[in-house]
Amino acid sequence: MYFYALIGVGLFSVGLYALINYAHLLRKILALNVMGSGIFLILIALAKRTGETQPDVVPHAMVITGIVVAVSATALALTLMLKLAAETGRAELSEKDRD
Amino acid sequence: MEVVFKEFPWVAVLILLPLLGGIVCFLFSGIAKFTGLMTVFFTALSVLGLGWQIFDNGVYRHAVGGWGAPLGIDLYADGLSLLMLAATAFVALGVSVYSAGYFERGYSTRFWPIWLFLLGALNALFLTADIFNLYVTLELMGLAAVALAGLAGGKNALTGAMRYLLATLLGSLVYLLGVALLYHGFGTVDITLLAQRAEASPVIWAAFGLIAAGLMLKTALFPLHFWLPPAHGSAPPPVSALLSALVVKASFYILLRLWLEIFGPLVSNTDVSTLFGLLGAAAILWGSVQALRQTRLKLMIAYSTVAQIGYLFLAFPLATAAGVAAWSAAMYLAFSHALAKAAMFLAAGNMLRFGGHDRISDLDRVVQRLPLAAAAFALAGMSIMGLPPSGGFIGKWLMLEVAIKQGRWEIVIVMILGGLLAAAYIFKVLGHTFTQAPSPHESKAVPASMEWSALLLAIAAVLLGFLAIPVLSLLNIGNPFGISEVTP
Amino acid sequence: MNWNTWLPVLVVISSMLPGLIIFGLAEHRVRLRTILNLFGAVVKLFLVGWMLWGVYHGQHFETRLMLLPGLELVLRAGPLSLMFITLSSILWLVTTIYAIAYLEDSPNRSRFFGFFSLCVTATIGVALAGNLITFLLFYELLTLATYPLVVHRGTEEARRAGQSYLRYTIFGGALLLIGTVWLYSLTGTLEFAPQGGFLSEIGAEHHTSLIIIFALLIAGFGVKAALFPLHGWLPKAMVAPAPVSALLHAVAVVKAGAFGIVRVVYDVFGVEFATDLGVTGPLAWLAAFTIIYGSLRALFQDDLKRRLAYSTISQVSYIALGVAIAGPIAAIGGIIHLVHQGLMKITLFFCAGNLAETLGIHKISEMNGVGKRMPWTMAAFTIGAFGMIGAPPIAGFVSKWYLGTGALEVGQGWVLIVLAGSSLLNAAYFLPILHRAWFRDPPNNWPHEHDFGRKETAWPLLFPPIVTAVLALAAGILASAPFSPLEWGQIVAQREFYKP
Amino acid sequence: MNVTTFGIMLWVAVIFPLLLAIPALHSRLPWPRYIAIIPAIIVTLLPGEFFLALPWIIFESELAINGEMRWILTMTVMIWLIAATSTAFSKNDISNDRTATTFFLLTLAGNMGTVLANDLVAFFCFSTLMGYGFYGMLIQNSNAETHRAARYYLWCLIAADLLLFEALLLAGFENNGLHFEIVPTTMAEASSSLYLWAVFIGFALKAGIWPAHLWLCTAFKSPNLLPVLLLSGVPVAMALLGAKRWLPFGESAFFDSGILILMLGMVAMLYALLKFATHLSSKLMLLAWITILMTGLFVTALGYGLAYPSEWVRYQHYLQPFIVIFVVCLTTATLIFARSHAVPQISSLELQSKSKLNLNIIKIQHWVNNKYLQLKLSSRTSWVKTAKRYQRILFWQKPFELTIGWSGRITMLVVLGLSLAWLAS
Repeated sequence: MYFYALIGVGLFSVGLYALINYAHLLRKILALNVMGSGIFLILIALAKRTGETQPDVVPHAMVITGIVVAVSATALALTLMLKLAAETGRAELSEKDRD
Repeated sequence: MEVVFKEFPWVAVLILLPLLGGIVCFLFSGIAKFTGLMTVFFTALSVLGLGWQIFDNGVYRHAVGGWGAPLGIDLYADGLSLLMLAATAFVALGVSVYSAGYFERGYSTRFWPIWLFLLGALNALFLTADIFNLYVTLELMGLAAVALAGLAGGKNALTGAMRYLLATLLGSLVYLLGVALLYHGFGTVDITLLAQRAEASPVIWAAFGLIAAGLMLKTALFPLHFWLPPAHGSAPPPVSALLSALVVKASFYILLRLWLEIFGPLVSNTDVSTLFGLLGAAAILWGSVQALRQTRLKLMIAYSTVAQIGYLFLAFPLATAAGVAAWSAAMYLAFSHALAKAAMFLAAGNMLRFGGHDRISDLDRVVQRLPLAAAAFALAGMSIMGLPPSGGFIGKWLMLEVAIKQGRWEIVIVMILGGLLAAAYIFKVLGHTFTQAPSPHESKAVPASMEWSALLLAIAAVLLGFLAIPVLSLLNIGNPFGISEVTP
Repeated sequence: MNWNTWLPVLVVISSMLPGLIIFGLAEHRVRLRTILNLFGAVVKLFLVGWMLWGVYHGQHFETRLMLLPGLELVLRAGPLSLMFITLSSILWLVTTIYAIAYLEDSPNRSRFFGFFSLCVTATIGVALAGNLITFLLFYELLTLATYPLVVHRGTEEARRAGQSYLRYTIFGGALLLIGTVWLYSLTGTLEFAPQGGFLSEIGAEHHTSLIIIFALLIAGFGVKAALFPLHGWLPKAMVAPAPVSALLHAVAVVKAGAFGIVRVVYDVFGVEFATDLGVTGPLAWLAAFTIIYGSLRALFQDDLKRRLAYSTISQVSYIALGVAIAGPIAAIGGIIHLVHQGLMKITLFFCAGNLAETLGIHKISEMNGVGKRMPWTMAAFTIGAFGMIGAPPIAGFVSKWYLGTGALEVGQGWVLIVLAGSSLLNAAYFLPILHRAWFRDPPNNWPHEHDFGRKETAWPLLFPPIVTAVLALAAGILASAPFSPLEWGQIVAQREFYKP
Repeated sequence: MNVTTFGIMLWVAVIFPLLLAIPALHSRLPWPRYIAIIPAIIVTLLPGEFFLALPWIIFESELAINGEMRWILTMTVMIWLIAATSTAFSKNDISNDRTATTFFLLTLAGNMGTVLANDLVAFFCFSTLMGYGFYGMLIQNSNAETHRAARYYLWCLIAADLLLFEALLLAGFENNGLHFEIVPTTMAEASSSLYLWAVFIGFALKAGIWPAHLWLCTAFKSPNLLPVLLLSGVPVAMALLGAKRWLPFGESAFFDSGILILMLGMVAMLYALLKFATHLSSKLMLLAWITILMTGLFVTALGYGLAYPSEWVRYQHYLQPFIVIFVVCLTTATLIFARSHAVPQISSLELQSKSKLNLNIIKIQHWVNNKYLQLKLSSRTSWVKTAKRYQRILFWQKPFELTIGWSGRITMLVVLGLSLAWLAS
């Protein structure tokens, strides 16, 4: 059970690393999604509580909500990225872009 | 009639009305402006209703659909929530009137739905009683805010919005991880239950660390403020006003709520509050100095927000010995900052619209030609500087009093320095508004609604200086800051 | 709530309301603006007269508004307040008349008169403040209301002067804020009371704190009172139009600072307690030094207004000196100088303004023979200047007299030397001006002459300095008359020094 | 008419000239200089002693007149009548314009007030007014020499006023009132030699007593007749009057101070005599030296009075008429000299007036003087040399320089001798 949770933590960390390390916005957005998945995994993994046969339903509800939020966030992010790319020609953030 | 008013589920109205209004605006873009204004107006009235309700009946708790924790959604309103709701309502009214004049047709249809959506999310956030719903509202608020920030298009705005989006998503996710840990540890997301169940343990520490980090990022506490100036500085002025006045305060509200209810008693270790205090002090000094160095008006105001956030965090080290007074001071500062900063951004927007630029040194005789905007800027500046009589002064006075009573001279000095620096950057602007710029420019007319909304918000920020007693007594409904001491 | 509680508020509002309305007036509505201005000034004068009468007959005027639990806004009319507001309201009326004529046809007059009225409002508030927090509030308002007046001309020089003014005053305000909060956290009250009172009960372990608080408060007020070394803004602020300088020097800003010092020593600390703390001595020395320093600097100024500015630095410290000598008679000297200096200095500034407006004269070296061209103006100037020197029987003589005998009374003979030195220096920088004006021959052409026909200048410009000069003379000659500044000064000193 | 009405006349005598000093008023009246004196003349004619006290005036000052002061007032009136006459008929006199009249009247008002004052404050007020008014008269349309004199006078005046102010403060500190009846007595009891010296030096400066005589000598070279005329009488007499009224005579002995003052007076007399002997050339300057001589005499008398109160009580009644007679004689003499000699050193005239008539007069005077002076110069060159050296001492720039003139040396020696003698006793 903790195995999955640890994998979740791992995913979160990898995502964080990618978010900071890569300049391309698509990679950053993907990294955020990976982080989100990591957290969802943790939530699911920890839903099975000791001493109970039935897994807790609340985390599942949370994950579903979380996924909905993540999808909309990703959609917004992608839109923004496309607009930015159209505006600057590059899908990257750079200090030099300011006038 | 009175009974109806008192029993009426104002909280539900507060959340649903803006969402509904947002949908209407989205569907019928022709009446977006009218619907938006009406919605905001009635939402503000509902805050009044809720205020009356909890003033008479005390704390309000409502389980949506009768489900109750842990599965259902609990709504909770005490003085603290009410104060934040009131701030939201005031700023919302001002900004909405302003936006009605500011946004032209094309932008208007996009602005109103998102803005009402944001309003709904904010109201929901302030009324939520469980930490997971806090996450959801936080995320909704963040997304709406990003959408607004990018509304204007253009390179700067989009870059700022993108940066903002990444920061806010990262913050939310880190917060969510903390929530997951807390749920795992104590099997509930309801704040009250958590407060009962939680005990000092590594889980608490880990959760606290994550939650605090996420929220600090979203609140833009130094040194995690990097995303704020570009986002606030390049968004359209009414949006900047909303972001600076409300959105950053919302995440601070969550941090404060959780600290008060859950973490404060458990990790009440002076190191943590000292760290918050240190970061707050650094934010004040750094933000102010940066603001002073800016040549663009809106960026200057954005950095000023960074500095003003710092004051809120100064309350942490002070609250260990004098909870109520310190928190009252912080919330008073937050409230008046919301009004003043909104007014300031709106006034800056007027100057921007008027002159077509916001270079501080080229502000060309604004005082003569745009007196209301200059007055709004000056009055808002008064509150930001903490000059009497203004809301900012009362907040600073309360905080200084606590600090001096505790002998925390370093905090006193930081606060005074912050005030002086604020005066320096605000009067730098005002000085230039009197003089003729080296390159005079053509001016563009500014609608009266935009001028007056900014001015009225600024006046409200100043008048807040005279309303300390009612506001503080409202704030203490439900005793949000614990009962460790009597009201000062 | 009865009439007596409303009166202080009405006195404050009587200038604020016209000010706010004037902001909204269009630039060309000269007549309405003038009527509003004068109406406000006259109403205020009437209300103040009423209050004066009431207080003289033992009535009590007080308004309170709760600001925070335990922290109230208090407006109260005592003898000391009344001296100050009577001065302010009379001089406001006179200055308004002057300013209307002075600024004729110049731009942005609505803004100017709006802030002008607010400035007076803040001054009245400072005078009526019944506790330190109210004082602080109006004191800061005063800073804000005068800033637009200082930068009114909108030139780069004016902007710099404004920034310099703010650098000093905001800094002073910050010190004041710390001092006030600190005091409040020590005592829990900020109420002004005759002879201080509430501080002397504080334990000896807090005395160091109290000394620091005293220093903070005095430094905070000292900025506006232009005590050395906090005086730097004053000469720079001379870029403002003449009515503003007149107002800054005689009525509003500088006086508010000096008044603050009086309040702190008398009504917060109490003279006796302050003397016990040992803080009055250094204050007296600082004031004495400022007196000499200001006069010395004035000697070397060729710009007339700058010379007057340094003279103000010197003269206002007489007030602080009178207070710091800590004896009842010297107190009278300090307090009445509040009024006397106002009357004399405003006369001088009006005259300087007249010279600038009528003949374009700004420098002393341009003043040759000006007495022949503008005899009335220069006669008023002469009275003001002799008053400053302390020549009898002009008002300044009475102030110096009480300062001197007061100093002797408490055995501080050194003050006499300071007074003599200052008089000597005053003579050294005023008499050459008079000599030039009266005894040198006028040039063929004045720098920038306006034509006023057969009159020496416009009536509304000439009338105010003559009125104030006559008042300064009357305050000296009729010093023992009822309602004279001297008599009020004696009433105040009575309250501050002798237990009832 | 009762005493109160008489009392009001006292005020009128002072206020009337003061009001007339306003140019707009006196330019509309014929003979303003005479009209201004009329109330004072009436006061001298009113019988008995009377006073007017107004409770609301500064320090409850009052004016009064008694038998003793009536003498002085009469003298003052006479001097002013002479002064008015000396200018009234000379229509071309450059000092006859409006501003000059103003200063004339201001000085007149100050003088009347000084005589009538019955307390220290009033005396001080009016003597200040008189001093500055006199400065104005002195400097009107003057030459470089007079300018210098006026400047010296001004500084003496300021210094004197400061000293008197300090004395006043001391008196005010010791007393409840400042009337001439009380102050000297209480100050004598307080034995305040600080007060005594402040008063003495203050009035000495105003009277031009040696060694503060510089302004007096220089002022006698003024091209204006009027100030020269008044010089010998008004300021000097008023200063002596002041010293007499302020100082505690006949109360208690101030032996040391008294003797010092006495010696000073004697030295002044000696110095003036020596100067007199060396300055026979200019008759007007002789008057200056006579003035200094006489003030020296008075100072000697004052010092004696201070040192021996009982003697003062016995002889003081002779002093008053003496002052009066002396001053009136001196003024008349000055008038005669001045009118016959016109202006002494016309070469240094820097007249600004552009009137043709004036210029002609000046030219004639130039011619006369040059002739006269050249005669003198050629015949007595050695005199010129010594005169130049005195000039240096006269300006008192380097008083202790070794090249000091012989009259100065003798004076110094005498001072030294007297001091030694005094120390030995």
